[in-house]
Amino acid sequence: MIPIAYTFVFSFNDSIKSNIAWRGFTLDKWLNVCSVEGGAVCEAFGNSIVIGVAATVIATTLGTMIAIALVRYRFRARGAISLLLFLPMATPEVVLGAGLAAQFLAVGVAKDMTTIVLAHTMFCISFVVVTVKARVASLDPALEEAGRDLYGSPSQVFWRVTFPLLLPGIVAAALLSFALSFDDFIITNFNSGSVSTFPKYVYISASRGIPAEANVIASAVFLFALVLVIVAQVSRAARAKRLAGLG
Amino acid sequence: MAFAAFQTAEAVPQAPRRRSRIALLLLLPGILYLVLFFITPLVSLLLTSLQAPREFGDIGQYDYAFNWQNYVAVVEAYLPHILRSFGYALAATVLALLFSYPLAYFIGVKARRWPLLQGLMLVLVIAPFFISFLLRTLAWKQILSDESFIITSLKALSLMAPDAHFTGTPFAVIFGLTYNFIPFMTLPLYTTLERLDLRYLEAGSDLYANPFTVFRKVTVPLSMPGIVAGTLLTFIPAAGDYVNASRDFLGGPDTQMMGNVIEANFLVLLNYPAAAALSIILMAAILVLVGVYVKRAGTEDLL
Amino acid sequence: ACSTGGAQGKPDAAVDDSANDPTLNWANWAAYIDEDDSGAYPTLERFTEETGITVNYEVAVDDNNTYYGKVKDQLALGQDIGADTAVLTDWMIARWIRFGYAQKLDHANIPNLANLSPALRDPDFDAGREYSVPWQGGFAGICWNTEAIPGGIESVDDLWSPDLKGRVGVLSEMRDTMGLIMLQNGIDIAGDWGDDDFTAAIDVLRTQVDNGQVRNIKGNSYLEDLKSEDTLAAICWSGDITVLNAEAGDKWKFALPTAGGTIWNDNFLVPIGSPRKTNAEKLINYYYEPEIAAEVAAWVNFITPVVGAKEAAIAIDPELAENQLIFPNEETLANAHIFRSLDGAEEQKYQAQFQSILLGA
Amino acid sequence: MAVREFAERGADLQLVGIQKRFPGFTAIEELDLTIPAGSFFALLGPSGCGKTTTLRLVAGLEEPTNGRILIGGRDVTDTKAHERPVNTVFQSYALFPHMSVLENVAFGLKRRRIDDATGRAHEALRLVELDHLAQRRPAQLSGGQQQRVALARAIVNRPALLLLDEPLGALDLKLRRQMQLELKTIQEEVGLTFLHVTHDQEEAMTMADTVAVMNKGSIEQMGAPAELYELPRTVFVANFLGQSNLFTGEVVGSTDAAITVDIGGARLVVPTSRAQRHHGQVTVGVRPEKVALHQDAPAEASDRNIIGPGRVIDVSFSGVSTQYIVAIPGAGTVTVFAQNTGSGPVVAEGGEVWVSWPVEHGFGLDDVPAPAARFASDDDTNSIAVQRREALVAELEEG
Amino acid sequence: MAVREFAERGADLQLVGIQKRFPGFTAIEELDLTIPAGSFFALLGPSGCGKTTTLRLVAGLEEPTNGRILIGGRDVTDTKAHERPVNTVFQSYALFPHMSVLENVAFGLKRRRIDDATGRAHEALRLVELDHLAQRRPAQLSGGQQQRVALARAIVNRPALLLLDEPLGALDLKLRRQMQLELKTIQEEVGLTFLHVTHDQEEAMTMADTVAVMNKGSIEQMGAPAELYELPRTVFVANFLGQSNLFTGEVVGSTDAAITVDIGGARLVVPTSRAQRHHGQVTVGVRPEKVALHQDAPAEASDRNIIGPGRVIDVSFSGVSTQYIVAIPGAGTVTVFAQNTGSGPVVAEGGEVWVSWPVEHGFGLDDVPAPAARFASDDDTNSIAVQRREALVAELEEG
Ligand SMILES: Nc1ncnc2c1ncn2[C@@H]1O[C@H](COP(=O)(O)OP(=O)(O)OP(=O)(O)O)[C@@H](O)[C@H]1O
Ligand SMILES: Nc1ncnc2c1ncn2[C@@H]1O[C@H](COP(=O)(O)OP(=O)(O)OP(=O)(O)O)[C@@H](O)[C@H]1O
Ligand SMILES: [Mg+2]
Ligand SMILES: [Mg+2]
Repeated sequence: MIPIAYTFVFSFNDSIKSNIAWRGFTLDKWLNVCSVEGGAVCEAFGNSIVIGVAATVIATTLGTMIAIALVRYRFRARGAISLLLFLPMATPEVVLGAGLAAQFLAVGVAKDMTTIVLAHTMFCISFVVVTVKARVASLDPALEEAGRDLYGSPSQVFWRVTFPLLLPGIVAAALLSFALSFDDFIITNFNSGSVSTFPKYVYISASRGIPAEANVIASAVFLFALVLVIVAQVSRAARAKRLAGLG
Repeated sequence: MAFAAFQTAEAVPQAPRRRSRIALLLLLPGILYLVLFFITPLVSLLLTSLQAPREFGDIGQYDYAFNWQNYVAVVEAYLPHILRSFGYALAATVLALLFSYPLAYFIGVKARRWPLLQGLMLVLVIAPFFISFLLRTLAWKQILSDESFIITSLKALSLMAPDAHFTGTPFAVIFGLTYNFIPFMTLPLYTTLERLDLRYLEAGSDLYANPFTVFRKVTVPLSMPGIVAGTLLTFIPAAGDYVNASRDFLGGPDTQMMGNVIEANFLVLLNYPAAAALSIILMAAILVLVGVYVKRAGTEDLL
Repeated sequence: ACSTGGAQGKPDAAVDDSANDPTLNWANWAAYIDEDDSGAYPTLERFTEETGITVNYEVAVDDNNTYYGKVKDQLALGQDIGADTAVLTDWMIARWIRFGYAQKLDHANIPNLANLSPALRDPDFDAGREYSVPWQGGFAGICWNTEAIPGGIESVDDLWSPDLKGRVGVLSEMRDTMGLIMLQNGIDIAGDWGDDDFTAAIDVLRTQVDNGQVRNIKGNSYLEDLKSEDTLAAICWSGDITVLNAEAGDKWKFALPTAGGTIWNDNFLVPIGSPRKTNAEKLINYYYEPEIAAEVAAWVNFITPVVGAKEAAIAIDPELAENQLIFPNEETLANAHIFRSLDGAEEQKYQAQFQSILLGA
Repeated sequence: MAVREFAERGADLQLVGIQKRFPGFTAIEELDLTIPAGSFFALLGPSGCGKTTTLRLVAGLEEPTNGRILIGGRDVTDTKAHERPVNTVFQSYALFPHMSVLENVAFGLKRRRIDDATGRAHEALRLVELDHLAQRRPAQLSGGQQQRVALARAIVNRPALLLLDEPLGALDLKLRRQMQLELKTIQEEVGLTFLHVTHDQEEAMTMADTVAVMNKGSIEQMGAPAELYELPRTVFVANFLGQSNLFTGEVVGSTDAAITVDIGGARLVVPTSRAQRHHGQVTVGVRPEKVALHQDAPAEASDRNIIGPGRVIDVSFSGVSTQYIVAIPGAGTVTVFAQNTGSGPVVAEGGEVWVSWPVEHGFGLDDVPAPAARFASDDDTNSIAVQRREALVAELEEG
Repeated sequence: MAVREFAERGADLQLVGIQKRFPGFTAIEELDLTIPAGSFFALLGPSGCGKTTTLRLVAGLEEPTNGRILIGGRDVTDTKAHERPVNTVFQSYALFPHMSVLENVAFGLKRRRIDDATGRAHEALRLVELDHLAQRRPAQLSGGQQQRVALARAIVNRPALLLLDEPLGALDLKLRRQMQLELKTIQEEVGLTFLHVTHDQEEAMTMADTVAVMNKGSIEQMGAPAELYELPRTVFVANFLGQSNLFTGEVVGSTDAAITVDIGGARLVVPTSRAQRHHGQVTVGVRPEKVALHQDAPAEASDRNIIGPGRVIDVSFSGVSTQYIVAIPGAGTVTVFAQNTGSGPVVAEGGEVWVSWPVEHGFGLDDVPAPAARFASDDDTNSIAVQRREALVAELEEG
């Protein structure tokens, strides 16, 4: 918690270039986040969001498909596929980053946003599979059968029964993917070419002392997430209470 | 919520099905993707690790060969870093476990009666996820620098030698690793403990076990899946981490880990075969360790 | 595969399309150009006004090696790396030129090149400045916390004094740290020295690191250590200390050691895949106007290579013109030395030795 | 689509030579079965005997390895589940947890694009008296209420054939007995064909018009409940459908009307028409409630079988009746039920008694019982099923 | 440690003025109870009435809000669970899933450092005939086997008091009846005090020496099974412990020996000693098996209550007996059980009949029944508890 508070406090620092010494309180940085260095922070932040969303969408789709297949079907290559899914999680990020970077080179692909998205998708898939798999495993197949029994065609059964029931798992997986992608530095660093992302921006500017604007953005993201989660928790608890009282 | 991701729900028995074309269709895109973007890089990494320097070549120029001596060379040169990586990762994992277990136990078991408190505590645990870990680590560096309030107080209280310092020491690196991976440890622990059936604990005390024995004989074994998941999620990235140990963050010259060595070889020395060989060694070592660990913990079905 | 480095044949330069494309991507280091309070770059804005070329200024270089690591694969393929001009340090420039990663400049487009300081016109890695043009330069020397060390320090050897045990920082830039130590050892780093000379200096550094005299070896972030007082004295770059003093109270002083310091330059070059070479040349030409150069120098506090800038600077701030760290006089310059170019094999060899200290055992 | 129509009344169901093999296990060996339209048919059998499998075959959720399935005369063997005019009330209800009760009930109607799905769903909910909970989620209902929703969800589609897979299995005894009556009432109201699966013999007998007793994948005996109960043909049926006193011995005499069996010296007479086998070693039996206790030796009578004397070794009071267990040397133990028309037991533990029953209530079986263990043996169908499934799961996990 | 010893025989249990409040809910109002050493005592009551809470108080898993608990005369109210000479067979067995059957059974012995824990555990497993499965994990056992392991795990410690919380609840009827006999046999063999909790009245009656009927946190009636059954004192007991025919009316005459109640014109006589109230509006009743059917009006007799004529509206065959429901104008419906000593029902649906029963079998209750709904009402204790919990779970799952 302490570092978070520190980050938060220093987002109000009236610094000039670097942000290592406390020079007084100002709201300027919050009001003019995007102006420093021609908006580099905001651009990096925007890139991070775009990459996070793209990687999340692809990884969640592919991972969910694999998860369903793994739970619902039996096939000989199961063991191999499970291993293939475990490997990226067991591989240190440096290795993933370096390996993939070399691969892009060998194929002659220029590094840009696309390569970052491809890289992020790769390490997110495994996490998605693990998350969604648990949800699929706890889904009673009788529910899908009930759907079929009640005249639902296979696609209707999927979209009206299976998918809504898997949704909490899929959403959790997507959030996890996004968080992983958004905060990834090591793999990004190897595969980004000249594209800037928020962690990269922080790392690069770390050498000069991070501009207060980075703290502003980080704090804002943090506050936003915190408020979101707390609102969700409180309303959930309130609902639980209401229902308990009602019974 | 992100922490829901660590939840594993009670599985319902699934009827074994026939092999199916649908399964293939579902699997194919994802698996192809992984083969393309995970397996092939791995293979070329393997090939790179066997490259030999080009004759009369400039810096960073290598040719394909079967130069397995690369492995011998890097192990000779960097054995201390290899051992240090695993040592630090292990220490961080143990510390994170010691810190997280009581925390997760409190949130998952004790706080069950107060869902609001449980929710808020969970939020605090996952809060660090929302701030870039680079920023958090840098903040620690500032907070624990020699002239910082904490360190000067410690010195004033004679809890630290006057000429001792924190940043740049192994302790600082392990501290950083521990701090950064605590959420990864806490969340899986929380999800198993949250589902821990308290009736087993009651059965334990009914059968004459005192609270400590109940914990040792019942609670711990039953939360094993969480412990295994948490330690893996902590140990693996910690062993490969290079940010905490980096000289620009919490580390110093004698705390460099494998990640730093790989980075230096890859970016500064342009010694790609060495970097690749080290990567392969790191990965193989982790796989072996994880395999042995998971076997011994008896939780192969974790994945 | 991990790159085999430079390709067999050198890549071909991209076709210039500047005439149709009035834009320019400039990759530079952090805090390396004048900036106003609102975060805009005044000199760049004027350049755009004058030429109609929009400049996308990017803080993309955090470190010579890292930047090289990120773009080298594309360079080898002759692709556009997203920068039409990048600012890199001498020795890295040397590598790019050797590998054929830089485009030959058309001096006809840079008439102001005449303002280039004569001392910098003929470096051994780029005779006649065919490929590169200096942007800013600087000294590596020693600096100290004046509150903790009121007496100051004079030489690299003073850093090894027992009083400073555990509170000394050195740079992770090999040429600067090793250069200073070698100078202290009496070596002419610009001249013909060999393995033994280097190894002797390495041994000095190793001893000081091993016995805990040296607290840490860092890149730019050494400033934070100075500020947080983790280190009290260090091997430093000249311009940084001015910035630090401005930010965190006048507490630090920089000096060239008595045995001499190093001087280096960061240079513009045009990467091989850039289709906007002419635009880049216009930019270089613009920054070689003495008035413009003076404006930049006044902000970044590094040494400008532009002759006439000092005179222009007097008009802005007479005090500034007296600052030896920005407008050094002959005497100061005589005490600053350029680290000689290394070939590939040497680079690899010496870096390996240096890195082995950085990585510890 | 054929299923677009509402069934005016139930259709009949025919299973012809059905066989179902799972990898490594044959769940149904060979099954022939005809269920007349509009009837309430119960499939009764122990756990794991193949009841659910049979239902799933009919619903189209599983394909038979061999054989044909006809509903209302139409061959539906190759028809998909969602195209069959059949609905199921699942063993676990399988209510959609993410939909309200109303949405659950309207689901099938909406899939068939039937007008006024919501109106009809409300109507079905009124039938099961749950319309006031239409907006709740299934998780907010008690077990009995969920069961009624599942029923409404199936009935609202007016299927030609309604399959019920132990819909009452999860309820407690009291609620279960109550729901049995409700279900029977509803079936009579809507007139559909019900195929009801259960392992509770009392449930099968009180509810169904026809009961089929299934064992290890095939039907052992089928008929009206009273018929099955009064004249079981095999040891399995005799024991599964209520309790029986069984005696095994040699046939020592036989006339056109009856056979005589020697049981450790005592002679038991069974009408020939009620005996499946007429010579050699046979097992004969009688229901405990048909047996009378005598504290004095009763007079011999040609229309009663009498054995004794024996000793009462256990008396157990269960409210409505008292159960006596009598050990008779040579014949084993005999269980006697006596309704408590008075208060307290007629005979105390340890008393000497004779037992007798009318010849017309005895029956002769087709097979002889296997020796029994003190506890349920570990290879009863139930535990076999559990073990087999778990072995399978373990095996598949490994691979 | 006191618990280090093996109980030679059971100890008695005394609950004195026990009260238990949960936040916002009083589970037990005021409970006094004495269970004699060595007895088999059943606590019978509907779901949610506080049975489990009572057991948990005795086991020390919950602390009473008020009152004292004495085991064998020693006050254990403030003693920790693991220090009480009590063991529990849990409602859900609570077998440790990570230990083998043997380790489960030896767990308690090892905690008390008793010599030869393994040997004794094997012995206990032999007692429940599961020694051959000692190395399996609980998940690899069937429900009945798990139940036996749970029993062995408790019994092996020879506790002074063994608590059983619906140990048979999860078994199917057949296995359940069998296990009841086994449990009873084992209790007799080991001679410990058993406190058995159940909501199955038949189970309570067949197994226990003494039954206490619990309702909404307090004990309504307690006594030997036959005593409770023959002479229930409240509507709740009359209905919960078996079925009853109840009639409510005014007392119109009373003598020392009997009271007379007017039921829609018919006069019912109940012995004074068997009636809880002797004037005003009272409810009197009789058990269905005590009632006789008559197809012709029976002759008046001073020792029989006769009502009729009425019409048979339902005949349902359940094997052992047939249940007739007779609607009698003015008196409501009367249920009659007739044991099937012959074949087929005596009277067909729609027949006109009279019913009668001996005066000595009637009983008069302390309270009057509340009107009933067609389906189980949605607010019985069971469904409330279920709904509350499930609603909560669902809510929490969603987020
Ligand atoms: N998909 C399958 N693969 C292999 N065996 C199966 C499969 N489905 C069912 N079985 C086996 O077929 C047998 C019959 O199963 P079924 O579910 O029909 O029993 P049931 O009579 O419905 O039992 P219960 O009363 O327990 O529901 C069991 O032994 C079961 O283990
Ligand atoms: N921890 C608790 N907090 C609040 N209420 C509780 C708690 N435990 C039990 N109750 C309530 O106390 C009442 C009695 O519960 P108890 O578990 O003793 O019932 P029971 O008779 O064992 O029922 P069942 O037959 O369902 O097991 C129930 O209404 C229950 O909801
Ligand atoms: Mg079934
Ligand atoms: Mg209970």
